[in-house]
Amino acid sequence: MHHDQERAAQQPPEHLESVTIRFAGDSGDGMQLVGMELAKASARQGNDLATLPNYPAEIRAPAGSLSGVSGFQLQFGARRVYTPGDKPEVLVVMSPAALKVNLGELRPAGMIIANRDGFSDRALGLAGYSSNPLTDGSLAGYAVHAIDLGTLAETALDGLGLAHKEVARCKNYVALGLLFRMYDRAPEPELASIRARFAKKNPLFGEANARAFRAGFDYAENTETLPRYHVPPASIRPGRYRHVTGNQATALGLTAAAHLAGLRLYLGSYPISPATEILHELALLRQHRVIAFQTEDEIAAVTSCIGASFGGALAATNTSGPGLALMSEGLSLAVMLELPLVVVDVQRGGPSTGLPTKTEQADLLFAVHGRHAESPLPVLAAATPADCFEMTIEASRIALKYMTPVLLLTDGFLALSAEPWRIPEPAELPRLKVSLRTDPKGFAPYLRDPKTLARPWAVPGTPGLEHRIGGLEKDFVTGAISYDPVNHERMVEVRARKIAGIADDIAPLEVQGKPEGELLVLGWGSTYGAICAAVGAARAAGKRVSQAHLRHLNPLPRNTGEVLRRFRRVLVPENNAGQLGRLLREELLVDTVGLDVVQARPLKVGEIAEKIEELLQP
Amino acid sequence: MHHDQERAAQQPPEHLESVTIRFAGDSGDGMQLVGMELAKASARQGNDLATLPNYPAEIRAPAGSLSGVSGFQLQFGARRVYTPGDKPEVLVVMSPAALKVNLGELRPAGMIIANRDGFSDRALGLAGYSSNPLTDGSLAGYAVHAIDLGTLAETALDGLGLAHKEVARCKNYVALGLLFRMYDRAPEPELASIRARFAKKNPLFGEANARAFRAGFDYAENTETLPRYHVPPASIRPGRYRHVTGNQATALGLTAAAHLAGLRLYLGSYPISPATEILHELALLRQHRVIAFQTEDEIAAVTSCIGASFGGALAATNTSGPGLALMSEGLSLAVMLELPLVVVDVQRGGPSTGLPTKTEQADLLFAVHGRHAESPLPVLAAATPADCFEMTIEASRIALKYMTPVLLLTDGFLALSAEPWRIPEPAELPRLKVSLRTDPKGFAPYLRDPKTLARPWAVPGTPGLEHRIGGLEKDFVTGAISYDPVNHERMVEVRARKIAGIADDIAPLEVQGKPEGELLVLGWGSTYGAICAAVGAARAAGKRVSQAHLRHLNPLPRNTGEVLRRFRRVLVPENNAGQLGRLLREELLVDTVGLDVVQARPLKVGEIAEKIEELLQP
Amino acid sequence: MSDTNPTPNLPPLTRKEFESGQSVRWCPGCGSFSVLAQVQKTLPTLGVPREKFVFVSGIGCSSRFPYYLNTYGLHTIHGRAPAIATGLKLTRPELEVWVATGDGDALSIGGNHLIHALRRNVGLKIILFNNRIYGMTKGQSSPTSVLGQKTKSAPFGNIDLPLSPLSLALGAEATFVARSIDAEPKHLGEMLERVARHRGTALLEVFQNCVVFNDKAFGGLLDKDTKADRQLVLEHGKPMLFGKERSKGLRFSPRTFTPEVVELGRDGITEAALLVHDERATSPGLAFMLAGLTPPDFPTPLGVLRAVERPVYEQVVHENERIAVETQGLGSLESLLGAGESWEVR
Amino acid sequence: MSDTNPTPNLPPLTRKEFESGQSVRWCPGCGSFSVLAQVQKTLPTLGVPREKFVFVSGIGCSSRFPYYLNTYGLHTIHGRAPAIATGLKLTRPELEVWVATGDGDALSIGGNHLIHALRRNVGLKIILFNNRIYGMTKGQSSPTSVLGQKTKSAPFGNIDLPLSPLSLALGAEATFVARSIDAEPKHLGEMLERVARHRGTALLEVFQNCVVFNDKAFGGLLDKDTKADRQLVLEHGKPMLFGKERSKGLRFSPRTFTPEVVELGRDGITEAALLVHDERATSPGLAFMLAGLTPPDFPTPLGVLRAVERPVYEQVVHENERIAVETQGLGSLESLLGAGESWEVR
Ligand SMILES: Cc1ncc(C[n+]2csc(CCOP(=O)(O)OP(=O)(O)O)c2C)c(N)n1
Ligand SMILES: Cc1ncc(C[n+]2csc(CCOP(=O)(O)OP(=O)(O)O)c2C)c(N)n1
Ligand code: SF4
Ligand code: SF4
Ligand SMILES: [Mg+2]
Ligand SMILES: [Mg+2]
Repeated sequence: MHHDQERAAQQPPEHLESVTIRFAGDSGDGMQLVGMELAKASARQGNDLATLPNYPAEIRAPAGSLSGVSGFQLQFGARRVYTPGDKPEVLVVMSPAALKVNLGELRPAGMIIANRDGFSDRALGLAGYSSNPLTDGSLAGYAVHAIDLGTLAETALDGLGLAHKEVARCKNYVALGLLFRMYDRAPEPELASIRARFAKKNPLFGEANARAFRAGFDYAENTETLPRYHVPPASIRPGRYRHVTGNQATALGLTAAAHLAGLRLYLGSYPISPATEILHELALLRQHRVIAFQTEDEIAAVTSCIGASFGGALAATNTSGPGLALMSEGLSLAVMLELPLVVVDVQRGGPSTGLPTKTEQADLLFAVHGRHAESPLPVLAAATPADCFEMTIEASRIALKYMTPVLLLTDGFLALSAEPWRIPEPAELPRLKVSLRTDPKGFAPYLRDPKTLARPWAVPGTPGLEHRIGGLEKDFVTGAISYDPVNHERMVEVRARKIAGIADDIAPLEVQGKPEGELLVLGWGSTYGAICAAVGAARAAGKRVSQAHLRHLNPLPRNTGEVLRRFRRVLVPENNAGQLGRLLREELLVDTVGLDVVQARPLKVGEIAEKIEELLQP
Repeated sequence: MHHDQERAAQQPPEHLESVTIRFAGDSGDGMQLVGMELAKASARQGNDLATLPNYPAEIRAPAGSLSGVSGFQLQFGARRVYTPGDKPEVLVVMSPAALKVNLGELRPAGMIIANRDGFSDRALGLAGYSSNPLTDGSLAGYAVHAIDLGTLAETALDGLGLAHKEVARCKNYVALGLLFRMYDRAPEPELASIRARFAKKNPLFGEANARAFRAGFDYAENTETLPRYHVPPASIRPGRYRHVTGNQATALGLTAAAHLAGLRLYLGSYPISPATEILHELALLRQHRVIAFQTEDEIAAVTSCIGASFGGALAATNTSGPGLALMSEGLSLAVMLELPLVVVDVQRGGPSTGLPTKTEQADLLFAVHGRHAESPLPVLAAATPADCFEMTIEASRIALKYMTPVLLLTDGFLALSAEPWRIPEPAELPRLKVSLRTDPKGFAPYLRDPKTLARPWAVPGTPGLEHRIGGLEKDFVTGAISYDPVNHERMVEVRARKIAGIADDIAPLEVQGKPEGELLVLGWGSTYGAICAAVGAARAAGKRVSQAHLRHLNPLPRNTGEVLRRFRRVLVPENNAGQLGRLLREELLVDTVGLDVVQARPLKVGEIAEKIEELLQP
Repeated sequence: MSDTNPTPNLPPLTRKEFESGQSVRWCPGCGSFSVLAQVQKTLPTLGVPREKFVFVSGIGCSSRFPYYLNTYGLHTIHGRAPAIATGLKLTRPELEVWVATGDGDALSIGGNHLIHALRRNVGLKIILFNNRIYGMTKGQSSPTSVLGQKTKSAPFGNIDLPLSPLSLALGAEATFVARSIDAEPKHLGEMLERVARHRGTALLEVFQNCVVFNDKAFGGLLDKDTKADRQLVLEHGKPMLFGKERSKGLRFSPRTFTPEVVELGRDGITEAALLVHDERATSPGLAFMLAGLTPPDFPTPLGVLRAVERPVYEQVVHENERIAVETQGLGSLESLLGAGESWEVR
Repeated sequence: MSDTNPTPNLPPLTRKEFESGQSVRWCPGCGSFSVLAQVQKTLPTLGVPREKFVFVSGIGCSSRFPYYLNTYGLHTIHGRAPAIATGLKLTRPELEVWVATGDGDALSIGGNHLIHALRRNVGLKIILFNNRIYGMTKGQSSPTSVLGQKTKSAPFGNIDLPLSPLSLALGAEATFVARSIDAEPKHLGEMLERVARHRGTALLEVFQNCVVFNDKAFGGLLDKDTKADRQLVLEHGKPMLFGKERSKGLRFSPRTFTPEVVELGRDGITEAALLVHDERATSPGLAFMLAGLTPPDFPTPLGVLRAVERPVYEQVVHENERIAVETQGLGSLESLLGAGESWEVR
C-alpha cells in the first residue's frame, strides 16, 4: 500500500468536478472557521460553491457530548454549484462525538479524516463508543485517515510560548493545511491572510495558526497518505464577488433599497432564531443612517415600523414563525393604513417553538392568509442566499410603489447558508422611485394613483397635508371613518385589486427547458438549488423535464396557470406538507404532485432526482 | 276614507303569512325593548320568528343625531322564519333621524308609523330635513300613520305624578300597544308582564308603562286608522322555548358542555365587540363553577386557557378578528401541546379594526391557515343563533375527545340576532366522556389512543404521572424534546392525521332537496337562514335547486367532494370575498360560483334568490 | 417639546386652526371634551408649526382623540400606540409626537409598550384618559377600576387590585409623571403645557369622567364641599398643604417610612414639619410615595409628581449616528456594496 | 404555598425524587445550575407531595428549568408563563404553581403579564433568572442590560436604561419581592423557602451568571475583597448595616427624600440613625427605595425587600364561588337550561 501511495503522489492530482466536505467537532473546535477558509480559497481559485454551517441546539453543550457537535458543510466545483451538497464525500471530525453524529450522512465508501488525538477513552465514552471506531474495524467501508492533529500542532508550535490550551486550539488550522494540500491550493495566500487576521489582536496567535496550517500542509505533502485532487475553476460570470449568507444578503438588500429610494432605513426587530443576524448586521450600519432598534417584542417591532413608515422611512422588520404570528394584528393595520413596510420571515421548523434552529418552508399559507378578514398583501420568497439581496430590494420596490406591507419569506437554510455573490454595480440596481406628497392641492389621503392604485404618502411635517387615518374602515377617497356598507365593499375590492394588480408588474414565470411536456418541477424559496441540481442532472441524462421557480407567491405571476397547464404533471418539492400545492389549487384550480419533506432540513438533490425518475416512469 | 276604515275595522283581521317590522329611534327611545316584547308575544302566540337589533357605532351620540339612531328588526310568521327579514314592511320611527336613516330599507309601499310629536323643527333640523316629510308629500309612496305618541302618553299618564321626562320615556309602550292591537295580540298578558317587570324596582313605572301600553292599544282600537292583521301560529316542534341570541347560546353551550363533561368551565376573555356578551353572561354563572376571568389581553386569554386546560378544566375563550390574530401564537402552542380548548371567534368587519360592530364571515381562511408552520386544528361554524348552543357543545366534544384546540366561528349577526330556542332535555345532549389519566403504568405523555390519536390527559396533582412538555418538537411517544428529523416528520404527519380523522366522527353533509342536479346552494355559518329562505322559496316555485350547509369546515365532512360533484353548479353565498370557494378548491379541487357580499351586513334572501334565478337561466 | 427651533416668523396659530372640523362623537357630557378643549388651547401657544404635531392613539373612546385635531393623526390598534409612536419619533425626532390612550389601552393590553417607552425615555407626550372603565366596549372593568366596582364583566364587583398608572410609570423609570382632572380645566391646561415642554417621555394621567358607564367616579374629588380636603395640589418647592383653610399637610416618618396627614397647629405641628414638594428629586421615592396615596386615608395628589432630565432616547440615537457619519463618512450604496472581503472573477 | 394540608403520613421526600433525570443542557458553568440545586433542595422540605408542583416557564435558557425537575412542567412560549400559570392556578388553587423566567422573557416580551399577575396577587412563585442578556439567542441586550454594555444587538453599547425588575414589580403593587444571587447558595435557598411560603405572587430576582455571553456581570458583588461593601443583606427588623466591619449603614433623609450611605462612628452617627428594615411595611416606599439602589453609589440589596399580606386572587375567586353555590345552590345542567323566561309550545 505504501508503494501505491507513493505512486499516487507522483501522479498529478486527480481531477474532480465537485466535492462535498463536512467538518465536525465541538463548538470550540473552530470547524466553521476552517470550513469558511477553505470556501474562500476555493472561491479565489475560481470554483463555484455553497456552504452551510450546522450549529448545535444547545448554546454550549458539555465538551465532547453528542449534543455539542457543530458542523460545517461545503461543496465546491468546477461547474455551477447549487447546494452545499446532499451527503458529504469527505468527513473531517475532531472527536468521537463528531464522528458518531455525522457518520450516517457520509456517502458509502466516503473518506474520513479523523483527529486521532481526540479519540481518548474519555472522549469515546462521552460519545457512547465502547471501543475506538478508528481501530476496531467498524469503519471498514470507508477510507479512514486517522491523523494526530493535536500532536502535529504541539510539535509545530513548540517554543512559541503558548499555553497548552492555546496550542490545542490551533489544531483546526492543521486540518485546514491538510485540506489545502489535498485540494491543491496554494498555501501562501492563506498564510498571509492568517497573519493579517491576527495582526491587531495578537500577532503571536497569527504566527501560531500559520505554523499549524503549515504543519498540516507539510504533513500531507510529506506523508503522501492523503490523495490529491484538483477541482478546476468553474465558468463564472466575471465580476467582484463576496460571500454572503442569506441573512447578510437580506441586511444588505434592505440597506441598499433605502439608498436606492433615498430614504432612511428603520428596522424594528426582536431577536429570534434564525433571523437575528439581520438585526446584528444592521446595528453596525449607523453611518448608513440605518436605525436598527431592538424592540420589546414582535408586536412592537411591526407596529413601530408602522410609525416609522407613517413618518416616511423605509421600515422593515425580521422575524420567524412565532414572531410572525404576533405580528398578524399589526400587519392587518398596515394593510388598512396602506403604508409601505417589509417583513422578512426567516422560516423555521414548527409549529410553536418547534425546531427553532432548523429550516422549514411551512409559513407559506400563513403568510398568504394569516390575517383576520380580507387583508391581502404581497408575498415573496428568496431562492438562494444571494437572492435574498435581490428579493429584499424587490419587496421594498413593491412596498413603496404600491403603498403596502410586503412579506418576504426566507428560511433557516438560506439564512445561514453562504454562496459567492457577485457584487452588483449600483447602476444595475433598480431605482426605487419614491415621491412623497407635498402638494395640498387636490390632496386626499386615499385618492389613489389610477394605475398602481397606491394612495399618496403624505408624511407628518408637510404643511397643509395634515390628516388623520386609522384602522377603522374608511371612506374611499377621504380616508375618514366610514360605516357605509357599499363603501366597505368598494374598499375591500380595491385593496384586493391593488395587490392582485402587482401581477402585471413582476417577471412572468420562466421555464428552464422545454416550455411544455411531460413534467415540470416547480419550486419556491430555498428549494431552488436542490431542484436546479436534480433537474440539471436529469436533463443531462436526457430526461424530458423542465423547471420553474416562483419568487412571487402572491400574486402569482400572470402566466403561472398557463405554464402549469402546459405540462402533463407538475412536481412541487417543498419543505412542508404541501402548501404551495394547496395554494396553486386555490388560486388556479390546477393539481400538482407533491414531494413534501417535513424533516426540518433542506431538500436533497437525490430525493428530487428520485421523484423525477419515478414520475417519468411510464 | 273614514268610511272605508270603519268597514275595515269591522272586517276580521287580514291573514298574513309573515311580516317584518323595524323599530327605530334614539338610543334612549327603548326601541329594542318594544321590539323584543312584540317578539315574545308573537312567540307566545305560536309564531316562528327572528330578531336583530342594530346599535349605533357611537356609544351615545347626541340625541336626535343620525349617528345616534338605533333599531330593532323582527320577522314573525305562520311558517318557519329563517331570518329577521330583508327589507321591512313596517317601519316604526320615533324621530326624523330614525326615519331618514331607515327609509331606504323600507319596502316600496310599506307602512310607516311615525311618532308625530318627535318631528319638531329642532329634530327635523338635526336630521337634516328642511321640511317635514310627514306633511310635505315626500312619503307619498308609503302608507304613513303619523301618531302623537308623546301626547297619548301624556294624556294617559296624567295625574300619576311623573316628571315630564319620565312620561316621555313611556311613549315606546304606546307604540307597543298600537302594534299589539294591529297584530291581533291579547293585551292582558303584556299588561301583567309590564307590571311584573317593574314590581320590584318601581311599581309606579310599571303602572305608567302599563297605562301607556293600554293607551296605544285603545288608540288603535278606537281610531281604526290602522289596519289589523292576524299571523296564525306556525307549526313548531312542541317543547319549552326561550329566546336566545347567538352570544347567549354560546355562553349556555359552553356551560352545558362543562356540565356534560363533568369539568369546570374556565373562560379567559378580553372584551371585544361583538363577542363581549359571552363574557358578561358567563360572569353571572358562578354557582355553575364557571370561572370567567377578564385577562389583560387576548394573548393572556388564550394562554391562560392553556394553563387551565393543562390543569384539567374545559377551557374556552371568545374574541373577534383582531383578538384572534393575537391568539395565533398561543394556539400554535396548544396544537403542539395537544390540549383541549375552545376558541369562539365572533367575526366582524375587517381588516384591522374595520367595522367593529358589524358582521362579516371573513376569518375562515385565517381560522384554517392562521398559524405558523404545519399547525392544523378543527374549525367549526354555527348556522343560527340557537345553533351556537349546539356547535359550542360539538366544539367541546371534539376538543376533549381529540385533545386539540378547536376554533368555532360565529359572527356579529349571530351574536346579536335572537330566535326561539327549544330547550333541550339534558338527556338529548351528548355525553362528553372525559377520562383523565390516572394510571402510571405504561403512561407516556404522547402515547396515543390508537383510534382517535388523542394523547392522554394527565393533569397535575395525579401521583406518578409527573411529566414535562412544551412547545419544542417532541418525541413521538415520550414527549421529550426531540430534534430528530424523522421524528419531526412523523409528528407533523400524526398531528395532521388526527385532525383529518375527525371527518369520520362528524355528520356527513346532508342535502336538502334532490341529491344531485343542476344547482346546489352551499353555505356555511350565518348565511343559513337567508339561504333556507331563498332556496325554500325557489323550490316552492318549482325550481330545481338543492341546499347544503357546512358546520364543519376543517375537516370537511367526508362526503363533501362527492356531494358537490353531483351538481352541475354549486353556488356559495358568503359574507366575504369568496373564502369558502377558495377552501373548497384547495381541499377538493372543485370549482364553485360565489355570491360574495362584503358589506358587513347579513346576506339578504333576495340577493340569493336573484342569484339562483340567474344561475338557473338556461 | 424637542429643541427644534420653531419657525420664527410664522403668524401665531390659533385654537381654531387645531380643530379638525370632524364632529366629535363622544357622549354628551363625556370628560374627554374638556381634554380636547385644553389641548386645542395649548398647542397653538407652543410656537410649533401645526404640521409638526402628530397624535397617535390606540383603541377606545379616548383613542378617537386624534380625529378631532387638525394635525397629523394615527388611530391605530389596541394598546400599541406607544410602540407606534416610538417608531415615528426615532425616525423623525423633530416631530412633536403625542399619544392619546385610555386606562385599558395603556395599562391592560398595552402595559408593556408603555413601560418600555418610559424606561427608554423616548420623547413622547402621553395623555392617559383614566375613566376607570372600558367605555368603548360598554362597561367592563379596566386595570384602574376600583375594588368592588360593579361592571359588566364583574357583575358582583371587581376583585382585581387597581394599578396606579403613575406608580407603575415610576417603577418603569419614568422621568415625568403628572396628574390632572377633566373638570379642572385650568390645572389641566397647565399640566398639558408642562407635558409639552418636557424632554423625554411625559406621562399625564387625566381623571376623566365617563358619564355613561362610570359616572362620577371622581365625584369626591370635585365636590365643592370636600374638594379642598380631597385634592392635594402639588407645587414644586412648596410644602404639601391642603384642606379648606390649607390647615392640613402631609408629613413623612422616615422610621416607619410612611406618610401621614397632619393638622397644622395641632400637637405643635408647623409647616416646617411638612414634606416639601420636589418634582426634580433625583430619586423617584417622593413621587412614588405620592403616586401611592389613595382615598379615603389620603388626599389625591394632582400636579407634576416628577420631572427630571435624563438622556432622551432618540437624541442619543441620532447623536450616535452623527458621530458614526462623522468618523466613517456618510454611507453610500457604493460603500455598502464594496465593504467586506471580496475577490475578482475574470 | 397555598394553605392546603400536606398529606400527613407521607414519607418525607428527598432531593433525588425531584431530579427528572434528563441531562441538563446549560453551558458548563452557567449560574442556573445553582438555582436548580437549591430548588431541588427546597421542594422536598415543604411538606407538599411532588405531584402538586407545577413549573411553568417561557422561552430562554432559564426557561428550560422545568425539564430538570421531576414535577409537572410546562415549557411554553416567550413571555407568557405568568398568564399560563394564572389560568392554571385559578382553576386549580391547590397546586403549587411556580414560574421560571428570564430577564427577557419576563420583562421584555412578557412584561405585561408579569405586572398583571402581581397586581392581582395570584398565588404564583416566580423565579426571574436575571443574567442581563439574552442567552438563548446568543447575546442580545435584555431590558436589564446595563448602559454601555456591548451586545450583539448593541455593538456600540446599550443605550436603553435598564429596568429594575423589583422597582417595576413594586410599581405594579407586588406583595412579595426579593433578590438573591446564584453564587450565594445558602442565601438563595433561604429566599426560595420564603418564596414558597408566601401567599400571593412572590417574585424572586436571581442574579445569574451567563458564562458565555455576559460573564461576571455580577462579579463585583461576589469578589471576596469587596463583597461586604457591595452587598446589603436585608434582615427584617434589623438596621441596614453592611461593609467588612459592618461599619457602614444606610440612612434616609426625609427632607430630600433620598437614601445616603454613612460610616458608623463618623460625625457621631450611630446605629440608631440608620434605616431599620421592615419587609412588612404597609406602604411599599421603603422597598421601592431599596429596589432603586444601584452601584457604584450604593450597595446592592439582597434579601426580602417586601413581604405583605393581601387577599390572594384565586382564593377570592373560589370563596365567591363557594358563597354563590351556598346561596343559589350548585348549578346543574337542568338549572342552567331551565333559567330565564320561557314558554311552552304544544
Ligand atoms: C385587540 C383588541 N382587543 C379588544 C378590542 C376591543 N376594545 C376596544 S376599546 C377597548 C377598551 C377601551 O378601554 P379604554 O382604553 O379604557 O378606553 P375608553 O373607551 O374607556 O376611553 C377594547 C377592549 C380591540 N379593539 N382590539
Ligand atoms: C415570540 C418569540 N420571539 C422571540 C423568540 C426568541 N427567543 C428565544 S429565548 C429569547 C430571549 C431569552 O432571554 P431571557 O429571557 O433573558 O432568557 P435567557 O436565555 O437569558 O435565560 C428570545 C428572544 C421566541 N422564542 N419567541
Ligand atoms: S362611553 Fe364614556 S368615555 Fe366613552 S364617550 Fe361615552 S362618556 Fe365618554
Ligand atoms: S448561554 Fe448563558 S444563560 Fe444560557 S445556558 Fe449558557 S451560560 Fe447559561
Ligand atoms: Mg377607559
Ligand atoms: Mg437573560
